[in-house]
Order: sequence, then structure tokens, then C-alpha cells
Amino acid sequence: MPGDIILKMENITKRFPGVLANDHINFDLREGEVHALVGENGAGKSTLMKILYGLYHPDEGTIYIKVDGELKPVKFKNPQDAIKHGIGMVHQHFMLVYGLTTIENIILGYEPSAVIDFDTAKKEIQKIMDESGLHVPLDVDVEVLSVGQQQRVEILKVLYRKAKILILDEPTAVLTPQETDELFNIINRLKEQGHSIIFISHKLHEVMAIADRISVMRKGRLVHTMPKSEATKEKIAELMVGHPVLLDVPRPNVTPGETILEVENLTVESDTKGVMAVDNVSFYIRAGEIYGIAGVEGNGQAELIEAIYGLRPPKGGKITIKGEDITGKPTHVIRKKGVSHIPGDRHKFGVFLPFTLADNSILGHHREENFAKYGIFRKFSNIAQWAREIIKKFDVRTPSEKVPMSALSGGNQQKFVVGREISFEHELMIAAHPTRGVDIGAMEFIYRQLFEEKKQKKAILLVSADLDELLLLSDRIGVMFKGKIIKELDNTSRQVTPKEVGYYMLGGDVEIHEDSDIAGGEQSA
Amino acid sequence: MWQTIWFIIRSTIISSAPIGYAALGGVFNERSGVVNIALEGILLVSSFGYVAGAFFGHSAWWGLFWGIMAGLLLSLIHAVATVTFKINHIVSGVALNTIAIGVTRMLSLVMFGQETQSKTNSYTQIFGMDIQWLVALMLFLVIAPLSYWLLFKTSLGLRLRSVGENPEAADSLGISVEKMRYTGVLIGGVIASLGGIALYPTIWQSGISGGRGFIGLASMILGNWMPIRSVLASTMFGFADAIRLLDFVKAYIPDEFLTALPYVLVLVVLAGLIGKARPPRADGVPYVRGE
Amino acid sequence: GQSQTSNQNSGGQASGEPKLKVGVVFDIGGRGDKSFNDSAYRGLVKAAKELGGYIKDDPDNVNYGTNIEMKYLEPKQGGSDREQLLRKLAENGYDLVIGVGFAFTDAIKNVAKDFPNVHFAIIDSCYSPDEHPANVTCLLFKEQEGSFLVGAIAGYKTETNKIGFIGGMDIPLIRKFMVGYEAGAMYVNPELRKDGAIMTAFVSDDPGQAWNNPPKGKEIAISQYDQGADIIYHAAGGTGMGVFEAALEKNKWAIGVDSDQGLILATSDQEKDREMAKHIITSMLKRVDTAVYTIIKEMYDNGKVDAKVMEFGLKENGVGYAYNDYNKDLLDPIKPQVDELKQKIINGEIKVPATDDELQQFKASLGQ
Amino acid sequence: MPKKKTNNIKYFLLSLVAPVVGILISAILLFFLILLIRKGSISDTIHAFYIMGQTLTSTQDLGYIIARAEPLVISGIAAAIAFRAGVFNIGTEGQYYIGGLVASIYAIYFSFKSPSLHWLNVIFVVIFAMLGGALWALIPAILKVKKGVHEVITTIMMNQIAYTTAKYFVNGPLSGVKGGESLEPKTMNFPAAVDFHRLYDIFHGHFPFPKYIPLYESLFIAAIIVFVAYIIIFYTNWGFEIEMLGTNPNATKYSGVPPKVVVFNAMLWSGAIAGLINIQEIFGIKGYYTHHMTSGLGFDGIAVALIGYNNPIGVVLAAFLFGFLRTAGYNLQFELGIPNSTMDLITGFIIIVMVIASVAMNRYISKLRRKEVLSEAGDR
Ligand SMILES: Nc1ncnc2c1ncn2[C@@H]1O[C@H](COP(=O)(O)OP(=O)(O)OP(=O)(O)O)[C@@H](O)[C@H]1O
Ligand SMILES: Nc1ncnc2c1ncn2[C@@H]1O[C@H](COP(=O)(O)OP(=O)(O)OP(=O)(O)O)[C@@H](O)[C@H]1O
Ligand SMILES: [Mg+2]
Ligand SMILES: [Mg+2]
Repeated sequence: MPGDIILKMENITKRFPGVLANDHINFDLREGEVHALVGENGAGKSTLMKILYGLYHPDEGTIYIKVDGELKPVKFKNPQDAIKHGIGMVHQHFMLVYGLTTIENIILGYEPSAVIDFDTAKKEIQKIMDESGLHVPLDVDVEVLSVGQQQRVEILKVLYRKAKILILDEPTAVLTPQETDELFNIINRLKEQGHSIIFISHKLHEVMAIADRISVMRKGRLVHTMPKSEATKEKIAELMVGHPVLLDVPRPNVTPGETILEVENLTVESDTKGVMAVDNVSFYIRAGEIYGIAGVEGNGQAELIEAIYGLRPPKGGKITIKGEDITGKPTHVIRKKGVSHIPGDRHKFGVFLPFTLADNSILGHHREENFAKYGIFRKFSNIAQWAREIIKKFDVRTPSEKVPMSALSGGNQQKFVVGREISFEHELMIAAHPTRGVDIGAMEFIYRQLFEEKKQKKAILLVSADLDELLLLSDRIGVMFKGKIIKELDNTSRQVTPKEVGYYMLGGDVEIHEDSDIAGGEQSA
Repeated sequence: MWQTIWFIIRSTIISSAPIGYAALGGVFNERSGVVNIALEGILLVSSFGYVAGAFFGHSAWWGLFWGIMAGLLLSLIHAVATVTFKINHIVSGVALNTIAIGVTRMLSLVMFGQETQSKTNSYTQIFGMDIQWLVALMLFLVIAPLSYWLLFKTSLGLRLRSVGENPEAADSLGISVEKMRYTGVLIGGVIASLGGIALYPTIWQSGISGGRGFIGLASMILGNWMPIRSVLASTMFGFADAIRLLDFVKAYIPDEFLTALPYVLVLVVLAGLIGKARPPRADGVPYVRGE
Repeated sequence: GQSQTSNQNSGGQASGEPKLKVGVVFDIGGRGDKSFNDSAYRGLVKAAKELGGYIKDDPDNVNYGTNIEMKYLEPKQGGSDREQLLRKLAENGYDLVIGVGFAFTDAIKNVAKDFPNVHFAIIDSCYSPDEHPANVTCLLFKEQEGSFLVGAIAGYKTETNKIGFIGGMDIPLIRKFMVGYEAGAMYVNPELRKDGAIMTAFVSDDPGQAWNNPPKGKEIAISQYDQGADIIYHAAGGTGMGVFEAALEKNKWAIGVDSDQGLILATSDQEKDREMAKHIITSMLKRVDTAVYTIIKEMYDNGKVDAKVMEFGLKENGVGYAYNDYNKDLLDPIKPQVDELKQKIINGEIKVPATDDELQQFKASLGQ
Repeated sequence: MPKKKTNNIKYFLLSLVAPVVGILISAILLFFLILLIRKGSISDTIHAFYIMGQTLTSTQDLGYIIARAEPLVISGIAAAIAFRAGVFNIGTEGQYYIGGLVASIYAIYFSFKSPSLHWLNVIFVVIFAMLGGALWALIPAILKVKKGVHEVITTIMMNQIAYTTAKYFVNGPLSGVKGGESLEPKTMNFPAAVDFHRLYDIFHGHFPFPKYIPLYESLFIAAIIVFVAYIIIFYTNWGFEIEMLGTNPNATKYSGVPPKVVVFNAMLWSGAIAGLINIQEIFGIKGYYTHHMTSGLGFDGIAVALIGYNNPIGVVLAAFLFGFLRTAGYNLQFELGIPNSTMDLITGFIIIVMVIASVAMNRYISKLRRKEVLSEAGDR
């Protein structure tokens, strides 16, 4: 079915300060195929695609595009050049302009004429919507559209530009299963109409379901390209991380102690007013226990953590730590009650990049007597001493505690954050995606640290998009779907299968096809 | 009675025009994502540019040309500083306002031999019409509707607004954020320059802009960054300025109240007590690709 | 007065040390306002001519000898540095330092305290006797007297029996102009004693907006003309240019202030100025130049002046009305009457009111 | 900062590049401006620069430089405190109008009349000025924290309202204009026990500057502010939390430091210090309040803060640069008839050039740092 090669990327290399994001990459695309690109966070997928789309310029390498039946080398100065060559991209983060209407967003940058004839444009878009099955209201501010609708606008933007090559960068990360199904239908339809699609995802079952060919990236290199017929999930996963997957860190046997965290009937509002991100959720965690929260991203996990951690006032319900009510208390009080938190996005929430490691080592506890006289005058030597201990204990690679955090590699930054949060006195550890973007070695190290925590009789709330990680670490798993914990699974002897969790992640009432492995997880580690 | 009404109307138009032009200039600047408090300075230099241009060029056309050039030049510096070099927009604006005061006074001394005011300029007519009135009426009849059309009905306007709301998205569509911001600042500069010309084409005096640029900013906010609404808001200030001279107003309303009213109104609106004002999302935020 | 430091004058004037150094700080309007500050400037020119001096760093290079060095400075926009400029002059060995305008009241008092050896003069303002510094001379004018005469001219000349007045700021000083003008007009023209026959307005309460606001001046003038006035007298400094422009546009009359504005404009190299001049009947002359010249001469002759109050009225030729080649034809028919009024004021037969209360009494004494 | 860093000296020298470049470029511009004003006379232009140089050698001028730098130091610190927290308080302009006004009301109505209690009056003047400034920062602070309204817009509005408010009080309730006396709008004079003493009088003979240089007790206040600000910024958790917020608001929140509280406090303290900006002129030079005092000190302070890298020491240096420019400007105006506005132009120009240069340098420095540390760590 797929035709000739219409796009070839040869020896593409791209460096960022301190990172070799793309390392001599060769990649091609055939007419009418879906070519999936997979790899861990930070493997360089988005970078490669941004180069193809003219947003970044490669340090080395050439792009060839089929023009008039012949592959010709091209240089894209900017996205406009790429668009002219029939390339369209739907970004990992939506590139919609809130404040403009849907139709304005669709035609933006590709307006039919200097003075816009909205009626004609509308007719044209209507035609594309009918052909592709992507329907959205045109005259409203895009801001009010649902996530799924916004993504349709993104695809419409690309189609409106008459793109033959579509780049979809993690299009399913934000979608519900139904929306994903719908998207796949659309992709198939586009394929039939002769479009070629580059599809990026971490979810192996999706890749297996939709792709014709699969390329795997690891640490900036494209390690292998294969047709679907040759691919298995295990093979892809191994290629992604570089060795056989399923880390096995022995789980310590700990008898759970008293209840540390108790959440009762918790309800939390999302950023959109009136919509409950967390809906009547109850669970508890005991000392020496790891409680995992599974779920497709965007089902209320983030808001649940924010509520427990005091960043988002709950609408209803009760949160107690060791019997003490902390509902609605501010973060610093909650931290004092013995809560530590490894945030999901370290750059955004976990560290201050320009600050030194020393300053980063005391965040949230900087007012304690050990670090500040009367809670005010900072004790620099104590702080430095403290930071050096973390660096030593958690094997953070750095010349000293005096360098700015930005100078460390991501994995080391993460180790530092984990170390810091573990080092503070605490009863409860909230760990959100604790191994996101770190390499295998660091990952194992962090697992061991969390088990160490468990041995120390801490309660651990683990949220992760990585199912294998959840199954490996958690004693019990609560599956969140649309703000509710729809199922709690006992995993004390690792009896839960990915399939089981996956079933509930989709709401528990979806039929599972034999060949579509929804339980693939985001990142097979 | 009818004379009073007539006076109020004409005085409102004349007093509103510089404010309205400044407000419109502000709309173009901020819609593209650049905060420009140098509007005050633009009024000042364009007023000087007109008078000097007409005086030495012996024609109102030269005045128009140099008035706009002067405002354009100041805007260009703002664009270079904020868009190319990405320095803080307010700092650039503050510095440019200082520069505007300095440069006009200095040039006045060099060109007219006196620092605080120009000589009288005789060339204030275009097509047999008084240029002050012509420019003032143009605001309401032509420039404001044209601005609306430009911003909302043309591709240029669409692109301009997109970089003020989400430059990253615009960039991803191949729209040059820098180019668009330059366009916004420069178009805004030309428009605000007309305000300087509407100020007083006969004589330039140091301090003649008298804070109208700042009132223009207030109008822009009250007009919710919409062209026509901003101009309408400016007529409210023009009206307040017109009636403050009337004896019966003076008798009942303290002058300070009328002066402060516009600014208080802006605060009230911003507090969400009346209506709702929302600046463009990327207003005043420098854009660096790949953040 | 002794020089404290001796900074060399680098302005290019040659030869010996001057006998007297006079410094002047203008008010915000600055040189070229064709009004108040320009009048003070003419005082310097006159002193240079009569006493053989020069003005340092002057664009017009006024230079008649080296007896007196004169120098003027202009404050920056807003005028907040008046005091700094006075100090600069005092520090640099100027013997007499003059502040042109009431806005210098406090600045002069402060600086005078620090430089007891320098003599200061202030125009248009003074201090209560207990606060009057020993080295400050006040130069005051009876503006009401001059205004009375131009008011009378307006009273004679009006055809609509409606006239107007525009003041820069509503302060007692400007009210002196207004009240004198009203009194003169009412005195000669009973029609103007009616309510509403004389329209009055002030430009602004904000000094930054009062004296250099020709757009506003023009607006107010047009409004008064539209309401029937055919003559408007302004006492609003630079704002007055707007009044003249309105007169030109509406083909009505205006009366200037401080300088002989009609003459200045009529002899300007700008056509528009000359056009406007044709609409200026006369000007109320406030001889700041006389005052400035007088104090410089006294200082030059005696080497000192006393801390006194000098008042310039009609008698002292300190105020008056402008009669020149350009308005001569207009004024000649009524000149005898006006000069007679002048004589009466000098004799004390007419006592010109200076405040609102006095004006009410004056009006009552006229009857009707 | 007190923390030692690798290659401290190199980075310190690099951070000086921006000011030096700014001054050099501006000096070139000034050269041509003077050439223009002096109608092409090179010798006059060179003489002008000589005069500027002399400004630094004359004790009298040094005194003026200090006096003129003093309000800018306070203004710069006020602005810097907010900037460090990522808050753009451009309302310092209005805050000092109101700070001065409130302190003046104290001085006129509530002050101690006995000269022996002068020092108490000074303390109360400081307190009330700070209260006034903080009061004026309160509305923008509340609007920012509660409604998310950007402080730049609100503070511009508050600046305009401040001037009008001051004018209202000066012309109305506090009016001190008596018939026959000054017609300049101003309040009643302060009691003698309030007026700040001249440093010359305090130190009698042991004072290097002439008596008439306007240096008052307020210089101590400025010095105290610099010292305290330095300690707070670099040695206390208040400064640390402000720095956190200015660097990464999200991570600040996650660290349990409530951003709104920090913003609010930074804004109020910035306003409180801003309230003191012009006490030198009000309580020293004038002895009464008027809305016609020196304006623009708030805006100048913003520039001073930015040029001084929001560091109290940098602020002092930048304020002295401004003080020098002003003083040299008066000398040029006086000696050569070069209008003071030329210095306005140059000041504005220096601000833009220096800020551009420092933005560029900062980028370069952090790049350099990262490279260095990475190679040191042997990690990629
Ligand atoms: N603009 C940039 N500046 C510096 N480094 C960058 C930039 N963009 C990406 N990187 C780095 O390049 C590497 C590859 O990033 P990229 O976004 O391509 O990864 P990815 O495979 O798309 O990951 P993810 O699955 O998380 O989206 C990462 O180490 C990233 O931190
Ligand atoms: N968008 C970006 N802009 C600037 N720098 C970035 C960006 N993204 C990542 N970086 C920098 O690139 C570095 C690499 O980030 P990343 O999270 O991919 O870790 P890594 O290089 O893969 O580290 P490790 O080898 O420990 O896994 C980080 O230290 C970060 O400072
Ligand atoms: Mg990516
Ligand atoms: Mg990585």
C-alpha cells in the first residue's frame, strides 16, 4: 500500500548547550504511510520534528523532499518554507492562539488574501471538515473548545495548508480513549486520501495499532527502523532503553503500620470553573506502604496531589495526616506536618535553576532553626554542609554545592531533588513521576531509594505515567478515571497485570481487543 | 445654551484627538505584545516634528512628514530595544520619554534659538483646511474605523494579534514574531504621531503633551484594547477636559476629581467591578524562541 | 557683593573682569514666550545698552561693553530645578540674582539664606515683613492699573457689548489683571456692567498646564467669541498665543499682556505672527524690563540695593497700555479718553480695585 | 552575594562590561550633541568634556553629586526590592508623592514642637512617609494578588492619582499660601523642630563640603536603607524568598512559600521605601510640602535599579552616575550654555544602551558558566 519515499532526512545532527539532541539521524517517510517515532522522554523526537518543520536548524545533515517526482535537497529557513513543501505539524503542546476564533486560528499565517474573505475561507474549511470528519465550531474563541476539539483545530490547520506530510507529536497524550479512537479513524482516513503521517508516541499499543513502520530513538540517536510486521512491544521497549526491560529491584517486605494519610470524599475543582477534577475520592496509606495512582494523564492525578500538598483548596472532603486534619492548610504547614514532595516537572516546580545547589537543598525548610537563626538570618555554613550531605548520599555528580543548579544534567538534577525530599524529616512522600527523563541507572537508584523509604516506615504516594514502574513499586494501586478512583487493586505480591490496570484506566467498561494492548504504559522501563 | 453645547462638542473633539490617537497607537503596540509607555514621548516629538518641519519646509506637508518621522523614529528605537534586544518594555519607555523631553528642547534651542518653545509656524493648512481639525476629525471618521478593519479584517491584523496573544504559536506557523512586533510598534507610532500633530500645529512648547500619552494608555485599557472602543473612551476624557472650564462645573465639581476620574475608572474596571478588561496575553513579554 | 569662586567666563567675551555680574533665572515659559520672560530679557538688553554690558551665551550676542556681565538660565520642564539654578549663579560669583516670577518665592528665600553676600530680586512676589530676607528686593506691579486702561479700551471698542478675559491660573495675582480689566470696561461702558457681559475663564489649576497651553487657550477663546465676545484680554503667558490664533480665525480682537505683543508679532519674520498681530488691539504693558533695568542700574550705581519692596504702577511707568505704529489708527480716536483715565488713576481720582471685593464696591459706586 | 563562586573575579569584570560600554557609547553621542549645539566647534566640545571631568574634582560638585544621588539611591532600592521578586513596581513615583504628603501631615499637625525632640520627629517622619508609600502600593498589591491585574497598569494609574491627590491637599486642607506671600502652591511650613538638620551644622567644621550644599540628615536614612537592604537581600530568608519568587514562582509555591504573600510584602516594602525618596527635598531643602517638588525620581530609580543589577551596591553606583550626570549637566548649562535637556537625552540614552548591554552580557555570562561547570563536572 505505501508508495515511494517522499521525504528523507540524512545525517541530521542538532546540539543544544550540553545536550546532543539529534545525533546523525537518518529517517524517511513513504507516501500514504504512518511512520511512528518512539523513544523515551528527551530522546530527541520533538527536536527532529522541529527541524523537519523549519523551527530549528540542523547543525549538520540534509533534508530531501519529493518535488515533481524527484527527491531534492531543501533548506527550511522557517516553518513557512516547510509549509510550502507540504509539511504540517501538530505540536506536543498545542499551538493555538487563545483570544482568536477557531477560523482565525485555522487560517492564521496562511490567509487566503491580504483582506480576509471570511465567507470563502469558511466554505473551504467546511469542505475539509466534511472530507476528514473533523468537525468544530468555527466562530468561537478556541479557548472555550474542549481538548479534543482543540486538537481537531490543530489538524485542520495543517490540512488547510494542504499539507501532504503530517507530523503528529504525541497527539494522544491528552486524549480520552474515545477521542483516541476517533483520532485513529481520522488518521486512517487521511492515509487513504494519500497523506503521509509521522506519529510520535510513548504508548506502544498505540504505535502497534496505527503504524506501518516504526522508528525508535534513544539518547539522540535513531537506533532502528522496522515495519510493523517485525515489531513487538518487547522489542521496541528494549530498543528504547537500550537493554532488556523490566528492571527488577527486590521489593522489601514491610508490614504496614499505622495509617499516615487518609483522604475522605475529596473533591477538587479543576482550572475550569465548575468542573471537578477530583470527584469524591477516598483512600488511605499506611506507614511502610507504597500507594500507586494509575491513570491516563489528565484524569485528576495532578489536582489530587495539589490538594493533598496544599496548593489547591478542596471543594469538599477531608485530608488527614496521622489523624490530624490538614484540609485546606497551606503548603508550608503541610510540609511541617511531615510531607515531602518530588514534583512531576522538576524544572518548573522542583528547582531554581540559577540558584546554587546549596540554596536548592533547603527549599521549603529554609526557615528551620538549623538553616536560619530565628528563622530569618541564613546560616550559610550549615546550609552548605547540608547540601554536601545530599550530594554525597545520593551520588549527585557535581563539582561542588556552589554551582548553579542549571549546570547539572537532568538526571543529576532529579537525583538531587529526590535526595533533598528524602532527607527532610517526613512521614509521607508524594512522588510524582520520580524517574521522568532520567536514565536507567538513575532510575534504578531512585527505585532503591523509594524502597529504602518504605523500610524506614514512610508512607509513599506514587503517581506515575509509567505502568511498569507502578506495578514494580506499589503495594496497592488506585486507578483514576475522570476524577474518581474507580478501582483499587491489591498488588502486595505483585499479582496485578498491566492489562488489568489498563482496563480500569479506560473506565473499566471498554472492551479490550486481543491485539490492542492498552496496558502498554507510557514508558516501558 | 446652544453655544455651550457647541463649545463642549468642539472642545471635546479637539481635546480627545491627541488622546485618542495615543490610545490607538497603544492598541497597535500592545496587540502585538509590546507595552509602550513612550506614547507620551511620541506625542511630544511628533508635535515638535510637525512644527519644525512645517516651519522650515514652509508647508504643512513637510510638517506632516517630519511629525510622523519623529514619532516613527522614537518608535523604532523602542522596537529595537524591546523586540530585537528584548529589554524590559517599561524601562525602554521611561528612557524614551526622558529622551523625548531632552531632544525636543535641545533641537528647539538649535533650530529656533529658544529652548522652551518654537517660533510660530504659519503653515497649518492642508487643502485649505485647518490641519488640526482635519487630523482630529480623521481620527473619528477614518483612522479609528480603519484601525478596526486593519486589525480584524486583514491578514496583517490577524498576524499582529496572534503575536500579542501567543507568539510561540505564531512562530510555529512561520509568522515572524519580530517582524510583526516591529509592525505593531511602528504602525502604532505613526498613529500616535498624528496625535502629536493634532495637539497644536502652530507652536510647539516644552511639556505640551501634558500627560496625554498616559491618558491615552488609560483609554486603551478602558477600551479593552479595541480600537473603536479605545477612541470612544478617549472622548470621555476629552469631554471631562472640555467641561472642566465651564463655570457651573467648576462650581460643583473639584477639578482634582475630574483629573483623577479617568484613572480611578481604569482601576475600577481592572478590579472587575465594572466590565472586564483583558490585556493581550503576551503583552510586555519578550519572546525568545525555544524556551 | 563679592565673588566667592572665580570661574572664568568661557563664553568667548574678551577683556577685563566685569564690574557687576547679574544672573537671571527665567520661569518655565522661558525665552521666546513673547510675553513675561521676554520682557525681562529686554530689561537685560536695555541694561547692556545703557550701562555697557553683555549677555553671556546669548544666541543674539548682545554685547555693548564689559561693565556688566549678565547671564540667564532656564529651568527644565516642570521647573523643579529653579532653586538649583539660583544656587549655581550665587555660587559662581554673581552679585545680583533675579528670579523672574512668583514661582521663585520660596526658592529665593532658601538660597538667599545660604548666600548672604549675594543680592537677590524677585518679581511678582514678596514676603511678610517678619520673613523678608535682608538681601532680597521685591519687584511688584500694579497690574490692575494697566488692566484698567486696556479694559477701558475694550469698553470703548466693543461692538457686541460683550468682552472676555482668559487667565492662566486662578490665583490672586491673575485676579488683579481680571479685576482691573473688568473695572475699566465697566467704567467706560455701562452695557458691560450687566451680568454675563464680561466672560472670564482660567486655563488650569496646574502650573504645568496653565502658562504653556495654547491649544486650551485657543479653545476657550473660541468659546468666548462664539458666545458673542468680540474682544478678549488674556493674562496667561504662552497660552495667549492660542488666544491670538483664535482671534485670527474668528476675525475678532484680542488684547495682549506683559510685553507689547502686538508689536512683537507685527515685526516677526513669521507671516502667521503678523496676521495675528492685526487682531491685537493693544497690550497691557507690564514693564518687567523696567523693573529689571531699574534694579540692575541701582546695583551698578550703588554697589548694593536695599531689602525693599518696589512697586511699579502707572505713576512709575511700570504698567501701561501699548500704543504703536500698528494699532495707532485704531486707538487714536479714543486715546485722549484713555490717557485722561490714566491721569485720573495717577492722581488718585480713580482708585482701581485689585480684588473681587473691591471690584464689587467699585461696581456699586458706578451705579446701575 | 556572599557565596563564593568559581572565577568570581572574571565574572565581576564581565559584569562591568555593560556599564563601561554604555558610558562609552553615550559619551560619543554626547560629543556629537555638544558639537551640534556649539555649532561645530571642536574646541568647545573638548572644553565641555573638560568641564565634566572637573565636576569630579571640585569638592562643591562632589557634594552636589552626593546630594543628587541620595534620593535616587532610595528610589533604586525601592524599585530593586520589587524587581527581585519579579514585581514591576513602577508606582514608586506616586508612592513618594503620597509618602511625603502623609509625613507632611504628621509634621504640620502632630509633630513635637520642642527642638530637643527633633530626633523623634525624624523617626516619625520616616515612619509616616513609609506608611504613606506603602498605602499607595496597597491597591496595586491587592489588585495583583486578588485579581491578577498586572501591577504596571495599576501603578501607572496610581501615579497619576497621587499627583492629583497631593495637589488637592496642597491647594485645599493643607494650603499654606497666604495673601501677599508666595503664590506658589504649598502647604503650611513645618515646625522648626521637624526640619532636617544640615550635615554641615551637625559636623560643624569637620565637613568637607560648603555649607550651602543640600546635604541633610536624610543621608543617614539613605545609608541605613542601603545597609539594611543589603543584609535583607543577601543574608535573610526574606530576601531569599523574594529571590525565589522572582526566579521561579511555581517552584516557590511548591516550596511552601506562598507567592501571593511574598508579592504583597515585596510590593508594600517597595512602596514603604519609596515613600522616603524625596524626604531630603521636603524636610531638608523646603520645609514644606508641595506637589511641585522634583518629579521623575521614581522613574529614575527604576533605571538606577536596573543598571545596578538590583543589587544595593550597584544601585549606589548607578545613583552616583546619575548624580554626576545631573551635576555635570548644570555645569555645562552654566559654563557653556549647553541646555540641561541635553543631559536628559543622554541619561535616557545611557539607560537604554546599558540595559541592552547588560541583557546581552548576562546571557553570555550564564552560557559561559554552564559550559565551565559542565566541563568541570566531566558530565557531558
Ligand atoms: N530549545 C532547547 N534548548 C536546549 N535544550 C533543548 C531544547 N529543546 C530540547 N532540548 C533538549 O534536547 C533533548 C531532546 O529533547 P526533545 O524535546 O527532542 O525530546 P523528546 O524526545 O521529544 O522528549 P519528550 O518525549 O519528553 O517529548 C532533551 O535533552 C532536551 O532537554
Ligand atoms: N528547553 C530547554 N531550554 C534550555 N535548557 C534546557 C531545556 N530543556 C532542557 N534543558 C537543559 O538540558 C539539560 C538536559 O536535560 P534532560 O532533562 O534531557 O537531561 P539529560 O541531559 O538527558 O540528563 P541525564 O543524562 O542526566 O538524563 C538540562 O540540564 C537542562 O538544563
Ligand atoms: Mg517531545
Ligand atoms: Mg534525559
